[in-house]
Amino acid sequence: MDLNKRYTPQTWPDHPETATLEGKNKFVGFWLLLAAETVTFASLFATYLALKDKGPSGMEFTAAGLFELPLVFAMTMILLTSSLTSVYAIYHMKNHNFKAMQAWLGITVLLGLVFLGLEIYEFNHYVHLGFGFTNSAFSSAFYVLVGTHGAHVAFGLSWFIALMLRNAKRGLNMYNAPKFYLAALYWHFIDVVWVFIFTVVYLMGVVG
Amino acid sequence: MAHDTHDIHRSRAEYEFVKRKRATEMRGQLTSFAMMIFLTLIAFTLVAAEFSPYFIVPILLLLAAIQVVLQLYHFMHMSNKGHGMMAFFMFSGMFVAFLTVLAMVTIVWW
Amino acid sequence: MMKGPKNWRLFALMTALLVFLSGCGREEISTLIPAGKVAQDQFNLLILSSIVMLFVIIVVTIIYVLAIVKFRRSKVGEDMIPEQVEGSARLEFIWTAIPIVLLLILAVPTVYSTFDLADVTAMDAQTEEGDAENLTVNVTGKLYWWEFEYPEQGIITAQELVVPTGERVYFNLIAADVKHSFWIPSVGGKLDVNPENVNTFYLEFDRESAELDNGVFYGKCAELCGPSHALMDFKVKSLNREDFDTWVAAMQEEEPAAVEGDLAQQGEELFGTDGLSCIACHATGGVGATPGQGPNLATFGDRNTVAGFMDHDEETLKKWIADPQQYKPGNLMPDAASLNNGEELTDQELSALAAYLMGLKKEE
Amino acid sequence: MSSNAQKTGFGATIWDFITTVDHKKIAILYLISGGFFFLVGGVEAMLIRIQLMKAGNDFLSAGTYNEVLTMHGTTMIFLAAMPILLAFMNAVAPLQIGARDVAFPFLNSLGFWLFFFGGVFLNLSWFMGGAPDAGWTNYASLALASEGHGIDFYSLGLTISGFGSLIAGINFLVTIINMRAPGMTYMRMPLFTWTTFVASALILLAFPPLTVAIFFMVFDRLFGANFFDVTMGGNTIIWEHFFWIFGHPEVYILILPAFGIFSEIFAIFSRKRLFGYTALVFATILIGFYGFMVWAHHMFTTGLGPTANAVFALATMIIAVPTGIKIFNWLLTIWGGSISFTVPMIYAVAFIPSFVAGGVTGVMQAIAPLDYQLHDSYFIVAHFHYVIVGGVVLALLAGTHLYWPKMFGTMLSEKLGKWTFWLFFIGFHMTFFIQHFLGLMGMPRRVYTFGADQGWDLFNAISSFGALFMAAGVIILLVNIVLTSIKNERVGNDPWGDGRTLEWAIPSPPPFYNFAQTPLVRGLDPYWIEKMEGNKEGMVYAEPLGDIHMPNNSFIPFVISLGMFIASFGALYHLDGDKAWALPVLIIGLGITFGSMLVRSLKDDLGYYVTKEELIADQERIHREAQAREGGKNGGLK
Ligand code: HEA
Ligand code: HEA
Ligand code: HEC
Ligand code: CUA
Ligand SMILES: [Cu+2]
Repeated sequence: MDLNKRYTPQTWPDHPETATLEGKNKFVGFWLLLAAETVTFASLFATYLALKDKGPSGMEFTAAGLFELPLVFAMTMILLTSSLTSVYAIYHMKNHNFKAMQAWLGITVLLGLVFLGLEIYEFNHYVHLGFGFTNSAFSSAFYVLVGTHGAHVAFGLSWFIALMLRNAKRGLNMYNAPKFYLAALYWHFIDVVWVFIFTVVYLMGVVG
Repeated sequence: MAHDTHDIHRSRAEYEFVKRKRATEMRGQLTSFAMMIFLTLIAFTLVAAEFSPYFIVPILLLLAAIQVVLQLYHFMHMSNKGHGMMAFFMFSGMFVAFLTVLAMVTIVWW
Repeated sequence: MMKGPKNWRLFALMTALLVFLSGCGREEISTLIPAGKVAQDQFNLLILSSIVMLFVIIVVTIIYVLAIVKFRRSKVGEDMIPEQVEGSARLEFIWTAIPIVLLLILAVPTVYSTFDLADVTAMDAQTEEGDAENLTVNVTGKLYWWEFEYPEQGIITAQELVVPTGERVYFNLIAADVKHSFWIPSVGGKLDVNPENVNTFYLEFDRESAELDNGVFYGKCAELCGPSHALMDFKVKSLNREDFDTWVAAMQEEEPAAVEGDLAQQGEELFGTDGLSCIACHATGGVGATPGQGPNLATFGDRNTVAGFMDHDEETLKKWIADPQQYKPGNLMPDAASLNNGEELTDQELSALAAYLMGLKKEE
Repeated sequence: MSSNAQKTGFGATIWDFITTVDHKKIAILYLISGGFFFLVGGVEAMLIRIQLMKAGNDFLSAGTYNEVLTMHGTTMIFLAAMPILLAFMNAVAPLQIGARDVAFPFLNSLGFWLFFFGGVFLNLSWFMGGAPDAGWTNYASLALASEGHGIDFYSLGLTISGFGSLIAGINFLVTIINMRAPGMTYMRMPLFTWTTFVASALILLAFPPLTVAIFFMVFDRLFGANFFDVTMGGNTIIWEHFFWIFGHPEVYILILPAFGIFSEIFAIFSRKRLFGYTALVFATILIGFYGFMVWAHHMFTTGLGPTANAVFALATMIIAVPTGIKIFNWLLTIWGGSISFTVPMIYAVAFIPSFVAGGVTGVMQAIAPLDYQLHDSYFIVAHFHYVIVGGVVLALLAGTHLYWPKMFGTMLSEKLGKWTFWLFFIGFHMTFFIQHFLGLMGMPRRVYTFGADQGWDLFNAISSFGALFMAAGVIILLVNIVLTSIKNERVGNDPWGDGRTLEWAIPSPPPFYNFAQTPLVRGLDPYWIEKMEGNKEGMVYAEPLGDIHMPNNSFIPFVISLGMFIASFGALYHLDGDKAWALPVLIIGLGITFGSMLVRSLKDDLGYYVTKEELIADQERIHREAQAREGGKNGGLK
């Protein structure tokens, strides 16, 4: 495969992400990884559900008393929107419009950063309330579940940023198109996980 | 072997056609997005309205499930051709995930 | 599954004899010599499944031996190219169907027994006077010893479980530290002793342990729980109901029997708060005692073992008191020296303690 | 710019193996390190048997015994059996589907080095304050109570090597999905490839729960979390569930590739197509599928309640059906064949009764009420050694003999091989058969000693005696390996004479690009088909001779793994509080790992081409060597 080969929108294939064998391999492998991630997060959710509101006798914090919905609502909207913006980025990738793709990715990264900031703020807030990681089985399960998601967000952002910087001068080619595509897939997956987090942890937590 | 791609050259018309097709697709994505936002709103409203948990929880889970389907099939293109194996593994993963969650909510405390 | 006690007792006797002749373990501990309904049910399942499995093995062996005898290359010829058969739908069907049938044969008693052995609904049943109808024992697994509390009778003992024969005895199991598992092989299968939740089941004891060679059934901890897991044994005395009631009555006596002999009295002193404060961990009365850090020693003189597994004699006892870690690594009893401000106990002091402890009896 | 420039010398060879991304060399790495760990685990097994040789033995202390026992189980399962199977998968599966390489050569190397460093880390615990001592199952309450750092070595070591396994699993899945040669449809794949595929799928879905549970363990022990701390609301049963949600599929991860190896052997040495190929494939898939629904049969006595126990009991029994289908199809494969009793075939033939015996005791344990008696007794030990040693280890030994010529180009001695077999086989039954009865006689497992008054002396003595035979067998195998390597008689493509699948159509060992031209597959057992049609080449080609694209070697996988290895020490000692160096070590280690990952992703690595001219030259060399061999002596069996 030739890195220097230049493409125009007319010569750019329909599915650049799977046009080469390397791309196809990455693509399938990445989906498999997502299947494994599904099980990983399911394990975390399962543990969280088993340990929800469990703690030493006289424990102060339970889900119903702790979570505040407005913040979570804002975070949800932001992450959902970032999912859409990454779809736009891939749309432009397929049209071989590098500039537009970079722009939409930039927006996605910004939204992701805001999300991450809010999450850090939230954790910080809870810790100040006295709901620390080591307080109870419930707190450990909560921080590890939501924190793992947060770590995924952070990783996804670094991935986007690395790709954007590395390829800023190169434009799109067969070598990096699969990478952009997969990073976007990853971002959607993170969004899927968040859907369950806001449903199972926050909404169902508040409901009791 | 298959390491190199076949070069394609599209005529202007073909190109315009593909591009239009993508644009339509993109509008579909926007609709999905709107639906997701809408579902999320319903979910939060339900909880804010403080209905009975027995009523809310199943609905919340249903809404989440719909969102997941939208993400997987529209944003992640799992319905496209060539995704059969991937879909199979995703569903296997979800199956294991389901069993795990089921076990933890039913037979851990007794 | 076998109904009617008479019927299966005979069966049990027969099988026990049979097995005994073929040398399948000691009657105190072997699951092959069941001494109670639960173990008997399980033994019957063992026999049933063994027959099924034997059948499977025989079928496989026949085909297998025929094949490797008939079709060796030296017999069929060096250059023979066998027909490349693809398969046979009919055969596939047969060897799918027959195992399914065999499994169904196993499945029915499995499900029945699973529910039967877990049936503890009668546990809290009460007589008209409001007494419990059945005996319940609360078992606590602790790092390398067992505590048995009889809530209804208000007594506590350790290391040696005493139970009546011929009736269901219900057990509540919980661990005080790490997970253990409660197992009396010849009386019935085990149940785990978890730290977070009480597990409940029942056993029936159909033989008086006095009939056994060593006078007790052997109980085991069956879950790895640390270095001395292998030594976390307990003993079971099954008495007929009358003897059991006598034992309970003796345990319920408030006054401990008077300590006899000078040596023993010196021992009592050492044992108490003015001496080495053994009493801080070990209660010496059967009633009113609360679950302790160490085993309740009220019946120590009646026991068959020291610490659950060692010979029950004064020499061993002295050695144990002087240095428990040497015999049961990792157990939670401090050695005597550390209770005595770092000084080793004299042989005389040890003998005194031993004499005192050996005198603690509730049986005659 | 081909990298097959012949550098020689010891240092160069080491460097080559450290940086290699060639699946055949990685296979050798797996074989050597897995073999080494098998010896370590075997020595631990011998220590166990020596200690239990007689009542009240004091050869090992109580604490040491628990360490030996834990490390024996952990080493054998994670560091010996799985890696040796991965060795054969690497060596053979890509060849069987006519691929030039695996899908991710770089990740393949990374997977190996992660496994390797994880294994080394785990075993270093012996020298750094004590090995893990809570059993290979590492149940939470005991693990949390365990003093010292043994359990932390277990957690971190298995995390690292677990990532390695996950990577290997994904790699094989993608290879098999994407890289099959033209004509190699799913239903023409050799059974070993199929079992590799299903086992990899099990790895993909079973390792995450283990990793998650181990992380909980690490958080609890090192960072004050409360997942398993009962006084803080935690629950130790969660660990049990996760361990077995992983653990049960894990035993099928071991046995399925073993089934695959035996399937190949039965077909080859009966000169017959596998009977009921389709049924065998579907049975494999079914076993994999059911494997996820039965884990609680390890927890019948945990107290989950009768409903859960009954459901899991029935689900477990069902697995006997697809397994039976396999057994009977194998029997019908040799039926009507022309059986040649080579060493691999002897193992395969011995495997059937051994494994069936182990399988049926499994079904007995599935009878929940009966399992209340059997659980945690020596009956269980007997069961799983029957399926593992009688199934997996026999397959490993068989595979070693079968694929040795393909991997190294020279045959192991058949004579010594038979010695190994008989010693091992007799020893195996002597050791483990009697343990069924020990279990029924009330002997719990994991006991470091037993009293003379329990009636278990004689049987334990017999069991220990049998283990000596196994050791003798293994030692003869080692002798065999040394002798053959010294003699080094080269063999041709198809040393067994009856090869059926594509790997036997190319030279032994294959050239680094595997297939000069991608083969065209015309049916099941493609090499057999071509042979039968008198095709001297053994293959038809799907493409003309042309340049071949190859991946570059890379040092980065080694460095990434090394970084995690270093970081683990930091994490482990960080919370001792008195070790100021721990935190820097943790940071440096992670720095090395992430730094090298970054280098990998920023530096383009596009591989290189073997040109058509180089290929032609290499093919000619291979041809000349074959001629020379033919002139001298015919390699192989006949
Ligand atoms: C390679 C590894 C391997 C394999 C293949 C198996 C196969 C099976 N295992 Fe085993 N098992 C282990 C490794 C394995 N196991 C290990 C390591 C443990 C202990 C872990 C620990 O606690 O440390 C264990 C423990 C274990 C237990 C838990 C016991 C306990 O701790 O209380 C149970 C219970 O159901 C069980 C059942 C089975 C069954 C039903 C099968 C079935 O798959 C077997 C199926 C095969 C056959 C049945 C034979 C062939 C079939 C026929 C010829 C058809 C006709 C047959 C019939 C109709 C019966 N196993
Ligand atoms: C792949 C898995 C595997 C394999 C192959 C084996 C192989 C063997 N195992 Fe093991 N075993 C387990 C997995 C395995 N085991 C597991 C998971 C447990 C449970 C652990 C737990 O409870 O947590 C267990 C537990 C276990 C026990 C129970 C201990 C207890 O509960 O207290 C015993 C006891 O007999 C035992 C014995 C043996 C023996 C004799 C072999 C033999 O087959 C070994 C044969 C190999 C050799 C004999 C190698 C000889 C090597 C040499 C002689 C060295 C020469 C050296 C040089 C030249 C350097 N094993
Ligand atoms: C810190 C608490 C503690 C103190 C103090 C203590 N013990 Fe113990 N003792 C234990 C524990 C715990 C065991 C159970 C050990 C085991 O079996 O694992 C035990 C066991 C015993 C046993 C065996 C019990 C049996 O049922 O077989 C005897 C006898 C005994 N102790 C005597 C003494 C004497 C005498 C002293 C004083 C010199 C003493 N103990 C001081 C905790 C203590
Ligand atoms: Cu308690 Cu083992
Ligand atoms: Cu299992």
